[in-house]
Amino acid sequence: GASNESSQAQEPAENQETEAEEPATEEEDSANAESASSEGTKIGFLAPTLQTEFFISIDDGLKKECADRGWEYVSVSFDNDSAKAVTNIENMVTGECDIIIAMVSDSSCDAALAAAQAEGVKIMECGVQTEVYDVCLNTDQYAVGVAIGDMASEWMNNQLGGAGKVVVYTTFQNQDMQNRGQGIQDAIKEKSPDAEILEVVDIGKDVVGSGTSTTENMLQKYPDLNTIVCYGDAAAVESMEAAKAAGVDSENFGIFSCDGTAQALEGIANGDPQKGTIAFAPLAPMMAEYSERLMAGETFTEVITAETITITSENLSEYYTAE
Amino acid sequence: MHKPDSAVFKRKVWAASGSGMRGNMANTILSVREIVKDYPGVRAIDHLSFDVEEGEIHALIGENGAGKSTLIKTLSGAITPTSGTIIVNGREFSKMDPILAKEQGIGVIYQEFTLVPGISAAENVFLGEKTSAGIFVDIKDRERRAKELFDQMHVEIDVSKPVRDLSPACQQIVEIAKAVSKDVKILIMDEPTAPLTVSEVETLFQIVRNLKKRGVTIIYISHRLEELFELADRVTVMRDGAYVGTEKIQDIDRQKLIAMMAGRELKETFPSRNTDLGEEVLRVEHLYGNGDKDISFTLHKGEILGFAGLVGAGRTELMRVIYGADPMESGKIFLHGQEVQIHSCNDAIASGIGYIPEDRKAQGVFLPMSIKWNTIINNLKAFSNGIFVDEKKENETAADYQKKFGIKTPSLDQRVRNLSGGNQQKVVIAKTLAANSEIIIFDEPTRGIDVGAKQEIYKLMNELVEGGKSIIMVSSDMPELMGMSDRIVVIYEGVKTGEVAKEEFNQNYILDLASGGNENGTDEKNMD
Amino acid sequence: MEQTKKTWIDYYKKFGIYIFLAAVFIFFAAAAPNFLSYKNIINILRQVSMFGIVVTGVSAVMIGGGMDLSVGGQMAVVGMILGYFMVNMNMGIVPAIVIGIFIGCLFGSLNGLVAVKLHVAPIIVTLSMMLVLQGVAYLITGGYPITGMPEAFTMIGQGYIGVIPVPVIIFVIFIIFGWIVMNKTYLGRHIYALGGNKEAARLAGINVDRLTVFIYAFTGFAASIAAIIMVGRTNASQPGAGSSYPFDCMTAACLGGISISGGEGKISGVVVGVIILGILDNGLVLMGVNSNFQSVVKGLILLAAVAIDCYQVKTKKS
Amino acid sequence: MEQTKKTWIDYYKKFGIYIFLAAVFIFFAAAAPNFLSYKNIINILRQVSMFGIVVTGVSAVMIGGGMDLSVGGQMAVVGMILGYFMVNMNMGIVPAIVIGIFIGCLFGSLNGLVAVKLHVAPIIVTLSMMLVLQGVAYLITGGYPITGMPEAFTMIGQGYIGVIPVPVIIFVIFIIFGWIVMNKTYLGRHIYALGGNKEAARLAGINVDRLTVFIYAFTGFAASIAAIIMVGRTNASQPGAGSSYPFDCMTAACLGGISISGGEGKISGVVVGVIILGILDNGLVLMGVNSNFQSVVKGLILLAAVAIDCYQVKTKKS
Ligand SMILES: Nc1ncnc2c1ncn2[C@@H]1O[C@H](COP(=O)(O)OP(=O)(O)OP(=O)(O)O)[C@@H](O)[C@H]1O
Ligand SMILES: Nc1ncnc2c1ncn2[C@@H]1O[C@H](COP(=O)(O)OP(=O)(O)OP(=O)(O)O)[C@@H](O)[C@H]1O
Ligand SMILES: [Mg+2]
Ligand SMILES: [Mg+2]
Repeated sequence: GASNESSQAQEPAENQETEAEEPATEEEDSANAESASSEGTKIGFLAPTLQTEFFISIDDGLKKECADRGWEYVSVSFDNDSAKAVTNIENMVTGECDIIIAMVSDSSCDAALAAAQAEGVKIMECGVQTEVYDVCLNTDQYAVGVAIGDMASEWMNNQLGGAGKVVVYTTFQNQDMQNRGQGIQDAIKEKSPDAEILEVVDIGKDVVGSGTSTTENMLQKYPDLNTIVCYGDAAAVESMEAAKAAGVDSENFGIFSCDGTAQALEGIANGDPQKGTIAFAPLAPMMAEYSERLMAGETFTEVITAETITITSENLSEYYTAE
Repeated sequence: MHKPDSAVFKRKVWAASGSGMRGNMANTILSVREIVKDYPGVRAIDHLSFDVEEGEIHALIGENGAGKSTLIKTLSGAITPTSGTIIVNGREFSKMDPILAKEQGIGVIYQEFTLVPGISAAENVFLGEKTSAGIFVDIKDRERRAKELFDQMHVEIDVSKPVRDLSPACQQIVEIAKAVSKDVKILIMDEPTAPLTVSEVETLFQIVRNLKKRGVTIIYISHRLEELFELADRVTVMRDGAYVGTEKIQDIDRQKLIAMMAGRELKETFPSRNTDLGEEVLRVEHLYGNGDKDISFTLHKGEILGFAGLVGAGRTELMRVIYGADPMESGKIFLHGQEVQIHSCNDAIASGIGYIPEDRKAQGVFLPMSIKWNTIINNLKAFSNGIFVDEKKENETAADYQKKFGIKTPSLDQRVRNLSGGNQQKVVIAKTLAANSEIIIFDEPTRGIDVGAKQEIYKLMNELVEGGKSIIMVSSDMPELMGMSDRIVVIYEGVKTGEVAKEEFNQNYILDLASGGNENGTDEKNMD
Repeated sequence: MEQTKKTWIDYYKKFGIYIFLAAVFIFFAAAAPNFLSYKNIINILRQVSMFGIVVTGVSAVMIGGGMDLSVGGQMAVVGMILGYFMVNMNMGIVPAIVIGIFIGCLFGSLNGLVAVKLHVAPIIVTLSMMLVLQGVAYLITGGYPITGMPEAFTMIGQGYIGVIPVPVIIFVIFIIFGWIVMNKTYLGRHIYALGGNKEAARLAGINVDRLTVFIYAFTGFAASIAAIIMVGRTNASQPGAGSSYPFDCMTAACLGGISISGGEGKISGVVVGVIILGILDNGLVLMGVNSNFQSVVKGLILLAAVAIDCYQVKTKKS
Repeated sequence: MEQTKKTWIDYYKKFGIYIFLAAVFIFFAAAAPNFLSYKNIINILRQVSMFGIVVTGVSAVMIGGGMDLSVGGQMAVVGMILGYFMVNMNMGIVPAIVIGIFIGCLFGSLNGLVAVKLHVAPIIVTLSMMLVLQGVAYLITGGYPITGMPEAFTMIGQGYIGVIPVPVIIFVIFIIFGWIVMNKTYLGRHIYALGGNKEAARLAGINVDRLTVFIYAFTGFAASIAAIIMVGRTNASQPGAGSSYPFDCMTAACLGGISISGGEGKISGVVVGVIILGILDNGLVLMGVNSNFQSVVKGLILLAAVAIDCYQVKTKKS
């Protein structure tokens, strides 16, 4: 089993070597030349969950990218359970994946990833940087938080003359989100020193509806609340609906978050309390690109950082068109 | 108005059946044809056919496991027969279901309780009935009507109390009320008197006779043969799932019936024993607890001490305290003159006390387990080397008891759930005896057991006391209690009202004590 | 049979859960800022309505001796279907709602039918159903939420009639209906009988199979009503909705005195149980308590409430 | 008494779950690439070990007539404590493990004690416990995972003895032990007795309270062993671990023929149930099946297996 797998894993790499110079973006049309090289390549995508829009869109994007390249593709959710992540890495190795794109949350899968590497599988870590990877596409969650905070601060300074009454939503269920929440708080303190952070709320598990009830409760607790800064769009759009239902002044009420989901963009477009969100550069094409480069034998020492885009009503039209 | 002995029972019999013979009863209301019921590994009913005539009281008897309950369950639609037909009022059915049976006017009192424990007695009585028009229930009306029914039966039951809080006897009365409250044409009663004592039995008989007068046909199952002679017009005997014969009650006597049931001659007596009462083994002093007040008595080596009382007197409660199943509030228990502390059943077992509980389903057997598993569970230590169970010894012991009691089963691996009621009871007894205790408490040991097996149990009790053991016997079967006991302690509402020595045994006297002594001798329950 | 005099335990038995409610209420009124405002009370009621409707449905099943772990999945699928019809297919609000309710009842009946026909324990049937429906909810749109419901539809979740939020009105109608059915009608008494002793109910001529299917269908109905409110309230259909409901519903029902083994419990108790949980959720947030600590508090409260409730039952029996 | 001949149903009753296992195995051997390799089989065994140990514990409780929904929380807390002691406090491996196991047993006993002393239904006790422990697991480090266990410790989760992974060896020892206890010893018989009829067990002189506490403690023991493997395998303590375990364990136990009402079921069946789930997880991934679709498949398989199992019971009973 083992020798077989590693030779298979090497094979495409050798083929790629001969044409390593070719830019990685042209392979779609030059199917003839490419098919020999990347045929049989198999990508395994390991996501913490395949039940939120963010990860689903990566999954869908990757599926398409792989299909375009004639690659095999498999995706698995480990349901935020490290033991399951380890299990699925093992299963992907058995399933003869050449590259595992692991969106794991911490170093808990290192041993399994190292074992996979030993079998000749290339590891692309994404969203986290641990000790085991061939290429790492990281997003600095703290920096994302800062970007959200900056965006909110700017709005508060312009719209409210800096007199923001802010509640920050974070969740302690996940280390990344905790870092993001910290970034939000630090940025607001720095950029909008007059704004008051009334409370940092841990909204708990990512349960549908928790954004709604938390916002309703916060509006009760702080009648002068005018800004909600949230770690993600899922809870933010629920907050937006709750705020609307409570009859807040949409003009002077701001909700800021991250992910760039359709509903958030729609809210910004409609003049709802949602005033801004942070979108990520589409990850799937980037992952596909780096997979190709990995298969070509390229090695990466630097961490590749994914871009983030701040979307507010000013630049909304570039990213959103109403139906 | 209690019958002191079976002679009086018999005299009454003739009178009762005489009056029952009014008109010609040639009209067949119910017949079964070639009914077969198979269970995995067992044929419970084997090509059975018989007829019931309109307006008669038709007794159905047979040994434990003969298939009586199974047969009536096919009639009520509780189960589906493997093959055969049921003819009710001239209509043929290949199977029944409870709703269909109800439409045909069939009502049943099952051997096992079919009450809903969490709801009130009144609602249980009218379970599944529409007592008022529309979609709304009039609960007050139900309670009033239930109360009327109980009043007619001369029993006092709180109709709004959940039935789980009632004693087994009261629950049985609720069952009876449930069946008679309906306008049934055929009423089937499967051992209705098993949990009852004399006075309720009398009430029940009254009800049955009244129903008969109203033209209701009754199928009556009982192991208490004397009841048949008092009530029944005809009797059908079953054996091993098959039909043996039907006789008019006048044409047959007890001995012949037993022979038909057992397939052989069987002597029915309370076998005599010769034991000398030895030293005192158990003494209870001023025991309070579990509703019992200030009870004292002694038990000697080689003695059978009977406990008499009406339903709800608190005998079972007393036994449970002695056995450590319920807490004692105050009082002392001495074994061989030494005071012992019994805080749990395990303490009791360790002190050499064994207990055969009255409610076999709830307290006696482990239904999902096999017969042999059940047999040794009370004394596993003796069947193991400290850790592992000795399965060879388990098999031998279980086989022993099966032979001794004639437990009817295809194999010792059979789950107890699949045994007939009486056979389950035998397993309970086997299980307690296998624990080899010095003092054994038998609480209603023969409830639901056929005559043959009863003889076995009596014989066994004698063997036990002859072997130096001592027995406490709680029984609501007065002849049995008087036949077996050396002494009888009488309990009335948690208080000991008397102790009767063998020489003074007299049913009337004991019943008097059981209803609160001489002063209160004419309790309302005893009028009529 | 002599009546022993009533002890405080008997009073507790009767009023226990209300005493508990009062205690919790007083505690937060004193400790949580803004708790006692009129608006916050309305707020709490609005927050519990959706959940309360589902719990009422689950309680009916539990009283009937069953269990429904699949309500969350039912809500998710019904929610997705609502969104799909109204947004992706531009269907009118009324037909979409009718279809949604129909499908909810269908899922419920399916639970009942499988339990009845295959003779499988309800907890397993509905556990399987939950797994299946959770998968199905994601398969409808491939996992993407559906947003942008018609304005009029969101009114169901967000609107008011007078000063009372629409969900609260639906909730109140629902529990009054549930209370009358369970306490006053034959149907309700039959459900209690079914839960208390199924065989006895069957032998008493109650069509237990049909009744079972009916109760599960009713739970499906409750789940679909809740799904409508949920979608209206968040203006979005989300496939992950209701994933915490199996336990949450069980918690609320048990808190409200519904027995796990069936045949016992009252709708009024359930409502109180739901409100207690709602007050906890609201009050602890107002007090700024960490959400993990909230979980600890809820666990202890559930245990305490049920322990006191069981204490008397035990005292009575032994 | 005459014996009617055995039908295929009787054979199914005896071998049903094995037939099911064989069918699933053959299906994936044919349909899933690389499924049938020696390494993959070892792989599957390693993957199920941790879960299998917990399910064995839960099954013991279920056979004894109880239920344990708190195993996931127990695992999370024990895992966090292990990490805290070894990493944050630099404690040695052996004392940390001993303390971890001790704490697992403690949680279990606490479940048992509360159930026994407060007379609360086990499902509610352990549900409360789950809520509490899930909260506590997050409170230990404020929600951050702990990583960087000592090398030797990770061996427990990742190492091999010969060609067999250490977790598999622990699992096998555990089930052999469990099987012997449940089938051959009188302790095992007492557990079946307790689950079969608690009152009769008490009257048979079994100290049912002590036994109950013991069984729950055993489940806690199983959970702590699983926690050790989990932490070793992932080299990390995570507060969210085991959150799906309450249902997963119930699924596996029911699949393996454990009855919800207690007193019935075999350890051997449970092992097969666990392995079937492991094969599904592995085979469906190898086949590249969408994870939401996997949920649907699992739901249907559970239902089918239990339905066939119940079919005979029904035939027997009616
Ligand atoms: N569910 C079942 N599965 C297997 N065998 C059964 C089942 N029910 C009854 N039997 C068997 O059918 C036979 C007849 O049982 P039944 O209960 O009808 O006897 P019975 O005449 O009523 O006895 P008893 O006087 O003890 O009540 C018994 O041998 C019993 O073991
Ligand atoms: N579970 C219970 N809850 C409340 N009261 C009970 C319960 N069980 C029995 N009782 C009451 O306790 C008293 C004695 O009960 P029980 O009928 O068992 O006594 P007994 O002398 O053993 O009678 P039996 O002749 O039925 O064996 C009765 O008043 C009865 O109503
Ligand atoms: Mg019978
Ligand atoms: Mg008694």
